[in-house]
Amino acid sequence: MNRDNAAIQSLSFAIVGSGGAGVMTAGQMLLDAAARAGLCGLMSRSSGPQIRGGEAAALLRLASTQVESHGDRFDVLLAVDWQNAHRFASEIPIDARSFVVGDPAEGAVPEAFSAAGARIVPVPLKAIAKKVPGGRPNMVALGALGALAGIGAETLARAIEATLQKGGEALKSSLAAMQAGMAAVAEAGVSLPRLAAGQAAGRWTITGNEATGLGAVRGGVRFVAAYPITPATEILEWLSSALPRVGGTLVQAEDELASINMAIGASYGGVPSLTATSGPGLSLMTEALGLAVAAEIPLVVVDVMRGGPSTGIPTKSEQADLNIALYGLHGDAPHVVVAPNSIADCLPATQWAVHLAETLQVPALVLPDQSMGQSRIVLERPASLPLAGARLVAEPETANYRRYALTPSGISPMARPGTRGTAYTADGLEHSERGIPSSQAGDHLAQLDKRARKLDHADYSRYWAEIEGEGDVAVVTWGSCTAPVREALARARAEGVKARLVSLRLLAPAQPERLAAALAGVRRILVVEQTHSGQFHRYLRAAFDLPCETRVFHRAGPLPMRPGEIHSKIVKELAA
Amino acid sequence: MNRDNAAIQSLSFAIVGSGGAGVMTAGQMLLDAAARAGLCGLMSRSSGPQIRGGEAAALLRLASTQVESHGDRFDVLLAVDWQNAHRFASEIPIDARSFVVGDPAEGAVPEAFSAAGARIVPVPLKAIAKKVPGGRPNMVALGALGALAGIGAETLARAIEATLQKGGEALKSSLAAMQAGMAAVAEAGVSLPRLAAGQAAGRWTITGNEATGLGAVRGGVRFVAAYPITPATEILEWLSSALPRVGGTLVQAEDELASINMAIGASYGGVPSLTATSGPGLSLMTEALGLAVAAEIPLVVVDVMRGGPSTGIPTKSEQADLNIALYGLHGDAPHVVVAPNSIADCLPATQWAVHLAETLQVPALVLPDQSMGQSRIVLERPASLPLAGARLVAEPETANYRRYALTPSGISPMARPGTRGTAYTADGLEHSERGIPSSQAGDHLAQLDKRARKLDHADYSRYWAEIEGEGDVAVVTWGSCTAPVREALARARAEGVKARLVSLRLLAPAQPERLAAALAGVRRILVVEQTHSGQFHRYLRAAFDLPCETRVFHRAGPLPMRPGEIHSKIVKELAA
Amino acid sequence: MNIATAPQPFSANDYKSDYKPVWCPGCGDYSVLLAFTKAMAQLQRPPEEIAVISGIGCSSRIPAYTNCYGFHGVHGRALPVGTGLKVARPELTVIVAGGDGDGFSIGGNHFLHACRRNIDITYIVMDNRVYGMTKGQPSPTTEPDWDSALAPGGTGLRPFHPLVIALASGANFVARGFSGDPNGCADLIVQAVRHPGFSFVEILSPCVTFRPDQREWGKMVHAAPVNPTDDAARAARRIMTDDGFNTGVLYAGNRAPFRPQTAPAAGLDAIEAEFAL
Amino acid sequence: MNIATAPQPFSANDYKSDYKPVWCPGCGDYSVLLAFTKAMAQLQRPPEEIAVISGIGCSSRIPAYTNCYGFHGVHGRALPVGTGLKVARPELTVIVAGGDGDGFSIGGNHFLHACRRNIDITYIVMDNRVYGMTKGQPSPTTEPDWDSALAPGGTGLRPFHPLVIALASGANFVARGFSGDPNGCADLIVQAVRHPGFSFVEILSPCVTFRPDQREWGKMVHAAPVNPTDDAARAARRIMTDDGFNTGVLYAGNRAPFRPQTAPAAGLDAIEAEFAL
Ligand SMILES: Cc1ncc(C[n+]2csc(CCOP(=O)(O)OP(=O)(O)O)c2C)c(N)n1
Ligand SMILES: Cc1ncc(C[n+]2csc(CCOP(=O)(O)OP(=O)(O)O)c2C)c(N)n1
Ligand code: SF4
Ligand code: SF4
Ligand SMILES: [Mg+2]
Ligand SMILES: [Mg+2]
Repeated sequence: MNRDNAAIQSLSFAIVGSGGAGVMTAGQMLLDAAARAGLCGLMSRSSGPQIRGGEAAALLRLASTQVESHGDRFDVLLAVDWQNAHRFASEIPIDARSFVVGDPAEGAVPEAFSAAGARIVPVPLKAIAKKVPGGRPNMVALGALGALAGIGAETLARAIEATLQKGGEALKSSLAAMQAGMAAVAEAGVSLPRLAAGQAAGRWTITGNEATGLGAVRGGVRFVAAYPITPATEILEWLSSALPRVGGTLVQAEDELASINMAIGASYGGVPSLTATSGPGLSLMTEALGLAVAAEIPLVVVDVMRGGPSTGIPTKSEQADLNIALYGLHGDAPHVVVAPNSIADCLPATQWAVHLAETLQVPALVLPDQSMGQSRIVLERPASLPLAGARLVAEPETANYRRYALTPSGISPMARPGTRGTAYTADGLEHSERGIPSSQAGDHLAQLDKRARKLDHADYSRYWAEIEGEGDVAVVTWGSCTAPVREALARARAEGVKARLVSLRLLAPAQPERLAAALAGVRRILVVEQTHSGQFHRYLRAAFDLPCETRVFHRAGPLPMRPGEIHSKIVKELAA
Repeated sequence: MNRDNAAIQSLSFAIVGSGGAGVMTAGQMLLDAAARAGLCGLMSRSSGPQIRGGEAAALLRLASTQVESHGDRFDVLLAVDWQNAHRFASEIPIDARSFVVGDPAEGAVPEAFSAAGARIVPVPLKAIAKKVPGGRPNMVALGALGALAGIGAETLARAIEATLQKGGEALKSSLAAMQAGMAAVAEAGVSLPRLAAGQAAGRWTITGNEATGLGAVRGGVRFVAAYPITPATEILEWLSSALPRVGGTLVQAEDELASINMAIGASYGGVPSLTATSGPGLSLMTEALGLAVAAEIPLVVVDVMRGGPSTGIPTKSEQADLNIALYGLHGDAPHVVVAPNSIADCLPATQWAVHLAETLQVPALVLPDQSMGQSRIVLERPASLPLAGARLVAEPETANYRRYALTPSGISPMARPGTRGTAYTADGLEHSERGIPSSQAGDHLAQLDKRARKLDHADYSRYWAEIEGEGDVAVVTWGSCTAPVREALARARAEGVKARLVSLRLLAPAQPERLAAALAGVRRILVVEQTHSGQFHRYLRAAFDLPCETRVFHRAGPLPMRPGEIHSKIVKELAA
Repeated sequence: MNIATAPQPFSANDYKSDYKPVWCPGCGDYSVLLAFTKAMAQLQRPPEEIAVISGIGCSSRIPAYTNCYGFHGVHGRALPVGTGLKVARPELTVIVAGGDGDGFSIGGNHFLHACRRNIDITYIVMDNRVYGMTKGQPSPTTEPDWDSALAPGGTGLRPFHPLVIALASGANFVARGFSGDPNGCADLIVQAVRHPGFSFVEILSPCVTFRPDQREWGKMVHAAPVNPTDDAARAARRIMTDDGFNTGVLYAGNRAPFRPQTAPAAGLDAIEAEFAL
Repeated sequence: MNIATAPQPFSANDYKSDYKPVWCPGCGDYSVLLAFTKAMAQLQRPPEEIAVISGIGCSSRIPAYTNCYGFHGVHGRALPVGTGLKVARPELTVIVAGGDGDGFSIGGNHFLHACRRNIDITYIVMDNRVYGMTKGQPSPTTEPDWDSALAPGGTGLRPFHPLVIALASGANFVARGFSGDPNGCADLIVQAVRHPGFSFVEILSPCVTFRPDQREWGKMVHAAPVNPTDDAARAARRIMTDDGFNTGVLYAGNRAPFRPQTAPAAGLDAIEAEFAL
């Protein structure tokens, strides 16, 4: 899961337009074409409050190597029209070096964008499209952007064909419109630096949510129960097709209380199980999470974080479910919390979570966020990982079988229903080793110790964090902040700052010795996170011994963390 | 809410017996009689796993002044019979100075108790009872214990009469049996030191759960919706009779999701509202708690903590719901958490919580625990408090009414449905000042700031903590640990240790400056709490700057914290 | 023609706010909003004495589009919020509104118990047999063979019968409307609000985006061929066997609405005196 | 007389564990446990191929008193646990058991949806019309005038009709038994387990501690005067109008049980290939 951390050479494109203008289709095709041309890239989506028919923006970043987050600025903003486009102004920073491609027929560039002083490139998208029978402005836009990105017409054509597989008139006119768009850019005489291309062969395009689903399946999950919720639904939708093909099942439950309890039932039955949700759904699952802790049921719960509190901002990202994930259970309920540190990492992080849940007979939470889950990237085919978490299963006819036996590791053999001679009752009440309810202080302490011990003894060495770089200062971060932090650090290093990066993948159980080792010799750290209240920083204070000189950069969502803002903090707080 | 902290002169009695033996009745009557005799005291209950008919123990401590927790040992253990009494051994520590009163007809004193070397006082309870027509051994026991406690026959008789109000044969035989019990003790020639008695007049007996209910009513709560759960049910049962008499209502809901949302609805309607539950129910309420944060609905949620995790140990105490109370909400959701520091404090702490919830338009959690809620104490009539939290209500016809206006205090006038010209929609989605859903970064930040600001600006000065004593070391604690800590400190002071006590009543929002001031000049602290994982300590680390020398004494329930174990820690950790 | 009637201070428009709905063009919920405002104008209840309570979903956005007091809570919990409000403030007219997912999937338990409790509120469900807000998953009322990404080929599950469940659990008034007939819906809502106890109005309200097939509903709905009954068992049997497109009032019962407990008024002192020795 | 039948390796006792129940002396649940073990002996399913799943309540303590695999989960969620288990392990016999509070109050939504989903499991509710475990509060099936500390003078609410709701939401088999007749209950459980799809057995099981009045139940129950029907509407109508003490199989339907989706088997590689460019 290590990645190189050189500064990223990239080009960023934003396509905006009102509902039905087809900006998402154009964006998808552009990313696909770029991938076929041997580039890497990333596309995320933004839209207005309307369910359908409102303004939308496709946000792309293309690069020579794998790219996991947006940069500070956009090279090109293309508007199919300007209706309500100003609402995206804070999401699409442009500057004097940017191009704003707009259709003069759609009116002037709105103040929110023109103020940046970018070079305005008028392209009569509509008029050009009209000249092609059945042509649509978004395909003209695709051609224009493809040309700016240095992608050949043939590659663009293949991307269009891949989408419009039915062929026919629609395909024909799209191809023609695209070509007209390319021509228009050539005519306008604008160009951008070329990105070095690599080998497309063997690469994938995948969203974070799909990667999470695949990580689950690779990890062995064969039962999923869930209730739809933004921005986790795509995990479920992908799994609903994938699972039956590998002998698994997905059940749509009546609510989150049912979905997590169904997953618990299936896992009790011996089948690795998962549910996925977002903050409001996770809230409804904490009682059953506690049950899984007490009854020692392996279980994976994915929480794709969105803006909070309450229903909050369902379509935007934030890291503020950290508290509930770490501490949201009543009683002393040790469990595992894992967070992917990039879109691509959704796969291995989820697979690892399955491995830990199965091995430790514990619920494991996985915390991607909306910015990961709903973004699509281009990447090399993810390698297989040696993570085949297997439960310790009780042998048939085990004499005097004790489900919750006090073993040195804290892990006790778990009988699979159907097995002779090991019948037992799993219980969420405190219990004896046999599982019989007990309110005796001795049993309580023994089981509390056991449940804590099994997490303490596990081997997290390989994946607990990503640690990069050298120096006596460090940035400590997690989740989707990692990519912009990495980029900010690369810039800072280029400027001579020697700094480390520590991005925690394992949030719970805390690994204070490991962090201390990773920070050995570090005199000052900068904590970076996307919350309003500084949840991660508080957690670090609670569970780790931090250097006296600890600085914090935290801010709320929904705007993505930019490398530039982090870079300035690094310069200010760490380079001093 | 200040109390004196002199060392406590007390006598402790345990009455055990199997189901139907009437030990609880005897215990209640003994406490009542002691109160009438001008003593203070405390009684808690313990019973086996059976729903009914299992072994039971009434645990009493009588004292000259208000007493809030048990001591280290029992002076007297009286067994009506010994069936399964050994299960209480860890709850009833006795020693060589103790008396064990048992009926020789019920067999020998079990090893679990006889090992202590206590003086065994055989009293043929059954045989004595048999001599009284209709007499029962538990009434003989009452007489015996009354005699040992130095309570006069008349006072005991009044206590019996108060319970058996119907009079008749039952009363007569009970009185006779009680007198026979007194005589038996006189005969046995055992006695205990006398406790100085005060004035019974004006005193109350009340359980923690009743005190919580009364605190709510005094604070103005007039709507309660709830779902039964041990050990919170008595709050509801008390309120169900009390509320209608003051014009309020209690609704039994179908589940906790309903109960908290009903309370939210009533509070939205302008009526101060509350729900009460325990850990499993609180788990189900966190989504709605977040709604109350986001929509700014005043609300009080009482969580009477029991052993966890999951269903855990419903009838026993632990402080391990601190994490979920502080951090259990998704997103950044600032709210109030208040904890009573004694049984008596359940009243003012709950009233204060109502005050804060109403004033700040925020949900306030109150965290008593089973050991407070289900224990009964004798105390002076609780004084009235100047806590009449009132909502800031919007004026009719407010021009351009903005429900979530960005005021300097963070508190915005809340319109009462029915008022002209201020109709608005309360929303759990992020919103503009008007309450219209918004996913704009600016609105999000403004509202996050506002919701945090109103908690920061509030005045908590008077009640945030109890601070007692002088010295350069301190014990920092909370909740039901406070009373045994206070007692332990009194002993330590008597031994020359100069130490402070800081017991936090306000857990959230954290008051780091106040704690820093309270600990000014303190070089070392001992944190005391009843959790397995040290939740309170971790929280203190996260939110406060603690002295470098911080020691921790934490252990799981269900056994109550004893002054003696805390005293040894104080001696070891602070006196060094 | 209206010469003889008293002046009506409130018009339908007085119940409408000026926020632009986020709904898709053509969504059935626009007509439900219209029907609601018309109904309120018929009732002539001042807007501020009405509270509209909802959960989460496209349909649940309705409160802010009215000029009444509104509460847009969390998914599935609108009925408890409405219940608490009505019990605490019985003088208000409380309308709870939302979608089929909100009401019958995650909110199913509250639906059962609200019907049983029979508090005097009106519950309007905009049934589009789909989760609109989350972009097209099957709801409890979805047909078993409706294909979607989450349930490829269909769920295979028998649709949930909201009206039958309402009757079985004790709702006091049960009606079905179609959003394509806002006047008809307005009339149902008026009757529902006037009827004491828990009134349930299911409005078939097409989701043009994820269920374009529902554009056909206009052709399928028809007035129920029989008069409303006050026999719940008979009403249930009728609904269980009809084609699902009968509209009108289907049941109007006589159960007494919930009354919160009362007790002789007493000062706090009298209550506290009980703690004295 | 049994000469012709095959040897029966399992006796009722083989399904009983040796843990002593925490139930009060005289509690109806002892007889339900007995009925359960008798039924399993009739079915001759090996104990380890049976899973007994429950929530929280006195009645929900039953799993550990059997020799089967058991799961004692959280309050109200037994049906989802049983559903997940059955879908994941269809070869097991899954019995979900619990109380009226667990099943109809906090668990009401799962009850609705389990009936609708019609998975092949059996759900036994020990209905004592009270919350026993929490010491005597009204449950949804409690009579409106039953006095208790939480609802002095009674709730005033119409009792919940579990059998009617089961029928209205699609349960495939509906029966009522009385714990005082363990053989009769055993027979109902046998039929319920054998019947495909979701089978619901309500067993009137007195709480002698908090509802001593239920000792009278023995005099009130009687066999249903008519044969079971496969017409849900008719069965519902009968139950809505009977005296609540009819016992026996009241409905046996023909709905096909839930089948999880299937798809042609494919290696993980085939699935992953779809991500390739
Ligand atoms: C606890 C929780 N779970 C899931 C969601 C996601 N969610 C939002 S609306 C919705 C379904 C809406 O369907 P419906 O109630 O039928 O309303 P419609 O959009 O069709 O009008 C879901 C599942 C949520 N907001 N909260
Ligand atoms: C979430 C939650 N809420 C409340 C409780 C408390 N509780 C335990 S059992 C029970 C009711 C039991 O009633 P029922 O299901 O009828 O079972 P019975 O004891 O009568 O057999 C309640 C309310 C709980 N354990 N968990
Ligand atoms: S998605 Fe469907 S229900 Fe939602 S607004 Fe659009 S048409 Fe209406
Ligand atoms: S309280 Fe009632 S239901 Fe519970 S064990 Fe006792 S008799 Fe049975
Ligand atoms: Mg819908
Ligand atoms: Mg019951």
